Amino acid sequence: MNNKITKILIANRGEIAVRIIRACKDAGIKSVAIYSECDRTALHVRLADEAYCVGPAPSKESYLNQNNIVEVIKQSGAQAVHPGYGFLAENASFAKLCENNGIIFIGPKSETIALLGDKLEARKTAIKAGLPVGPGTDFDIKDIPKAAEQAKGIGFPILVKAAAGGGGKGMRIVREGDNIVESIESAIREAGSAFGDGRVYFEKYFERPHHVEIQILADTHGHVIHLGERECSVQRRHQKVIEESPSPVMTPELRDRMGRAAVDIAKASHYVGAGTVEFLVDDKLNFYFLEVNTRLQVEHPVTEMVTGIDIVREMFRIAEGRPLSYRQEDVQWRGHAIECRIYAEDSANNFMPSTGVLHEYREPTGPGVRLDAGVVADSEIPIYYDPIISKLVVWGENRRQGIERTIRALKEYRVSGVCTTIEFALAVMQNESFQQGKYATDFIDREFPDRIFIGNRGELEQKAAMAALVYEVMNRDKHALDMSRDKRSPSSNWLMHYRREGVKRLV
Amino acid sequence: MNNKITKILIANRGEIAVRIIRACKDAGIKSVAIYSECDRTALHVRLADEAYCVGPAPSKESYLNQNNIVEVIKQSGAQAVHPGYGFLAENASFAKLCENNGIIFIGPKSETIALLGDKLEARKTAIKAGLPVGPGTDFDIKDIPKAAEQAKGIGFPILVKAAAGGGGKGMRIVREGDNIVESIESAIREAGSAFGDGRVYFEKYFERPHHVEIQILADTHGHVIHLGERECSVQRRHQKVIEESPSPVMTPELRDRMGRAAVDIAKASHYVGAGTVEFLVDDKLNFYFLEVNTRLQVEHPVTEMVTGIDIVREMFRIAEGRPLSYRQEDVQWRGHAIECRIYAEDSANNFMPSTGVLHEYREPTGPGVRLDAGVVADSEIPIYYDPIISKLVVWGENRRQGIERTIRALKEYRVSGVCTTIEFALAVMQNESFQQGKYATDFIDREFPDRIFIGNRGELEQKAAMAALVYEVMNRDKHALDMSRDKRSPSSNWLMHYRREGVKRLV
Amino acid sequence: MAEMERYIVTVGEKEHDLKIQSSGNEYLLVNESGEYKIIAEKLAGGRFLMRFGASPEEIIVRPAGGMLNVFIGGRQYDVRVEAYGLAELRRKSGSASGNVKDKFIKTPMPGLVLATEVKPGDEVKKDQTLIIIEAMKMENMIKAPAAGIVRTVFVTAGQAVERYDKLVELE
Amino acid sequence: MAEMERYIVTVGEKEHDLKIQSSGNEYLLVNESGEYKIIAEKLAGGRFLMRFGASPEEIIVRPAGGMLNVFIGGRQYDVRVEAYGLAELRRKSGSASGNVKDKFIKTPMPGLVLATEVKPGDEVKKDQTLIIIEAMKMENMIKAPAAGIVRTVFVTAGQAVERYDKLVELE
Repeated sequence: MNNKITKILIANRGEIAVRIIRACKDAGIKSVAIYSECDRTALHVRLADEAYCVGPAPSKESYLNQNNIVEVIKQSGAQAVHPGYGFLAENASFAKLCENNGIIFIGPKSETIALLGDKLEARKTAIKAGLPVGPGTDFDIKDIPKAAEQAKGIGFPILVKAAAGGGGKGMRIVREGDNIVESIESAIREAGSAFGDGRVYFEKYFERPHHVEIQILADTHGHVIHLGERECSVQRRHQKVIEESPSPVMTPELRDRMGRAAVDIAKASHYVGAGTVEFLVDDKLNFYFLEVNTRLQVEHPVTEMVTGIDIVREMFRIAEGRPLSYRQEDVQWRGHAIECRIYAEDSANNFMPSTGVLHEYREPTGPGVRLDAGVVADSEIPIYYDPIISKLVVWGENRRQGIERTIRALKEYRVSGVCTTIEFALAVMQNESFQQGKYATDFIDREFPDRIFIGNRGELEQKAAMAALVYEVMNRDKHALDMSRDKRSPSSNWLMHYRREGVKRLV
Repeated sequence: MNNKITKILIANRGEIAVRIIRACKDAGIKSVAIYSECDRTALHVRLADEAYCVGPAPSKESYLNQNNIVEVIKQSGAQAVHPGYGFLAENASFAKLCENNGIIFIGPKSETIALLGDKLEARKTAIKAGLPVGPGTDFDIKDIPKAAEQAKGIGFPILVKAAAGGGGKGMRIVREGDNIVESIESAIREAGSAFGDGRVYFEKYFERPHHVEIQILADTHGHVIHLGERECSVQRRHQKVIEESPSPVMTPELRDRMGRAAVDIAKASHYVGAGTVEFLVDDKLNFYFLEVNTRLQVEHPVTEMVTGIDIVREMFRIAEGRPLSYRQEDVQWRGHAIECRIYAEDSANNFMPSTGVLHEYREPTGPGVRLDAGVVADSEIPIYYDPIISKLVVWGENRRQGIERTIRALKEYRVSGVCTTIEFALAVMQNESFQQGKYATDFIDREFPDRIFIGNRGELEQKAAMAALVYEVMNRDKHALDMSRDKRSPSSNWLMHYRREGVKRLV
Repeated sequence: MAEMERYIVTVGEKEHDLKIQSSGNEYLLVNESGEYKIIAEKLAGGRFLMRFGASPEEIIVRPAGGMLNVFIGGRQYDVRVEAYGLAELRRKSGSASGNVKDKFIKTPMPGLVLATEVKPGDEVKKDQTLIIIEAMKMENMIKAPAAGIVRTVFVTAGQAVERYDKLVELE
Repeated sequence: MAEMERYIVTVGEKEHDLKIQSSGNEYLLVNESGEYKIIAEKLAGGRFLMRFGASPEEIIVRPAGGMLNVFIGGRQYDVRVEAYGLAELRRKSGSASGNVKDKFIKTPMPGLVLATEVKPGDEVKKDQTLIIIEAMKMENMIKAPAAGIVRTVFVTAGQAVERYDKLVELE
């Protein structure tokens, strides 16, 4: 098959929809956005060639509404759909629905998604393909109290994990003495809400492994290559927040072995498209197969920065039935790339989601800086979706320069209206263990036991105090001036809280 | 000598000051900005660690005020000064003044600047070093009517060029029948205003050569390397507007020969720092030495994108007396980079400068996009300085992808308040000769004889017409609503021009 | 739903004859080649998201000197919107908008007058330099759009000028 | 030049005892370690360029729920500014600002109530889950800040809540 694609519908929102729309524009392909009612003026809608509403704000009624989406694909005349990550990206029934409707699903075949999406089957496939797998007892939880009993047999800590999972959603660590029933119930609810599939299972939880993943590309002609690894061990709430490539623990020899393992499971599962094979790596550099993510990954840009390969455009090419543009020996790595995911969350308050309007939003630019954002100034951050607003991806000649430039870039953001994790990312970049490349998945717990992510505040805190005071006095003076000029003073103004006789403000 | 630099004053403004401040931050060096009275809140001031006013808005009284600048260097405790490009960057007397005051001038020694800044001496040096030089009769013009007579002896077309020139300022082509006296006078005035040095001379003007330049780096230990070429043939008003690397006409063999020629003249002039050796290349790939720019070049980012080398940080290193980080064989080129200079000029109106406030200013981001800008939304573009506001530098795996991404990025800009050359850059990127890499310095005259740079407007023009009409009707309706709600209507509102009885507006 | 109204919208040299009717934030536009539905949503800072059928465009519109400045897809257009009746009237009376303006030569940018090259009574040729304005370190020659006689020179060397200030009157 | 006025400025846990005096856009601030001159220039959109001596900082200040939200150098601070006299008064009367608030457990973000895990009269331990709120596809357990007895539960499962809405009253 060799189908020229001229129009693609992007079944997603936010930064990844923007990313894919940009690839369409580069490739001269028309892009079709979909949006929920609350995303009417979202950035991905503004940038697309066409845009269609697919339902109300809740994901289940819009971005997960398969029938509406297929309807819009037909209406728009798009030949293909790119699902991005999350939402329907790893939903085999959606891929199947597309196949049945003659729509090219930009990703693996529905059988491959189903096979690798079922963690027990994925594990069997990995073993058959000769990959090392870690310890673990997998079963799909149906009877929760019974499962709780069985779990204790594995030995704590245990990981409750969504069978259809990804991105840390629907995942819970259960330690000795924790309320395992509550954890299971909560994981089931979260998985149901995030993936439309509430199945969860157990895995043995490793305390401090490295989370290292290999990017693969496979075409319809049986060619499979890997683009090297990404180190994803900086996680909070089991969600990756900072990724880099190469991994500080990697050696060329290990990359070669892990890369070949990733290619092997791809071949064993007749994989087509871009994918990611996740591994746990221990301190002795043993590695264990974890799972395959059958989609474009949030952190794919770090691989793009070091290899120079545009993964999304290569996905288009594969979907057209054309052979890969690269052989394994064409893939060369240069320098170092680091991604900081910027979330609309309050890192000072246990990463509570922070919604509202981005009154001020200015991004860093300059040497080595790539920005993949889903927002602009005045964007509204709705409560319904993943709170990622921006990915800062920085390239440096080496890891040290990568960190230096990332710190500089993080400090250049100017944001108001919602809380973000910029300061959290700064605290990580300025952490000594991180700078030395000595960290594993327990990094946050180990280095930030108090969950205080304030980096090297020092002098800045004093400046903030002084700035606030200057602002108060400036507005008081301005207000006093307004009062003397105009007897009809504004009524709904917070400045009115001042008492007449002075400058005092009741807080 | 090996002097650790901990604080640098940047004797410049705009995007290049921002660029250098970023390099300082990356290197952990304190940055000191200077500003004229009208640049009080300019972006380079906002980003620097310290900032000092050096005089009123006109350059001669501020950014060219050597004594004030040296005073501020001392006051701030900076050990070094980076001059950027333009202003004092190639001013030997300023370099000398720094040397005399124990300040490290980040650039070549004052003698080298003087030697290479004098075009007659530079030519002699090139000949001595074995470089090919083009035809031309050089003399410093003192008696204008006499010079006009002498010029005719060379044969038209003739180029009047500022002896202290650069960036196309103080340059005029004189063709058969033109008013040569007016051209000389105007070039002298412009050169005086831009460089504080009104000397001009003649060169034979080549009608359609390629303008190709080689980036060099030289340390204080006698090591000199080159970082390959930049193609700078897209020029208007003798000013480079779009540059790329590699050059479409380049071959590895020619790069090697030109690179070695550039290294030779650097060695012959005891060059230290970053520099650019400019050549004219004809269609048979003969090349001729033109001049040496003894400073950081506007278009240095394209070289940074393809080599991965941070030229500004390497300049810091050289200034500290340390050896270069690279040997010639370490320099590797990957992919293709294109720079579009975005000016605050009206490309629909003969590139007239456009000043005012950037009410709206949103930059493109995403894969391959680097932005070096001197402005943000709400920046004011003053009338006193170079109208460059932003440099869009885009990397692609190959030239085609570089152009595709550049077009996408150009379309992502959102600007209002001043005119820019974004559409001009789009027209160039969409031009067939440019896309085929078949262009020389006569590109603009040849491809855009009417000076109409509207790219593929087509459908967009109709959308603009419709959008304007919708805006009018929307505001008319809103105004009608306001009028009915509030009898005291605003008086200074342009909507007041509407006649009561209808929708008509007198224009 | 209001009635259809007819306008002449001029972009550059090209006149667009358009009819429009609005209902809330929906607009129906008609020209000789068909009907277009536009939904307009106001964003912050003079920006609009307008949907032309299914096709969204983020557009900035700013009033500027009697015209509308429309920024769309990296491009900028100066657009004039006139009710059809008035445009007809103007055309019939022969007062093409250009003519009145052209009598006065205005500065397209703020800057500093470096030199006045003509004086009242001078006969000038088309493209002859009248005034030299320095702005952003470049010299800009303001030239005669057509042959004529200089009636008034409004500026002198050394004087600062604002955008659209009158420089010279020709007759 | 106005007189020096004394304030307590609280950033996180830390109290800054500052005196200030203004003259135009220049401010003189004094604390125990010295004097600081600040020049403040207003930019667009709640932004300020403030110069601390020679050191410029672009700062965004926004009032938010009785506090000031200060964004500087990639970092965000919630700052409370109180006139010294009032701060003293408040401290003496022992009504530490935290106490009154803590009685009511409020939602730190808008979202959907997934479950209420307690009912009036329940005795709860510190860190016991009271309410589960879903926002942005994550479940957020709202826990008891201290041991106590549930007096009121203001919400029910399925209900949408706005930021700072009361969830539970403890006593």
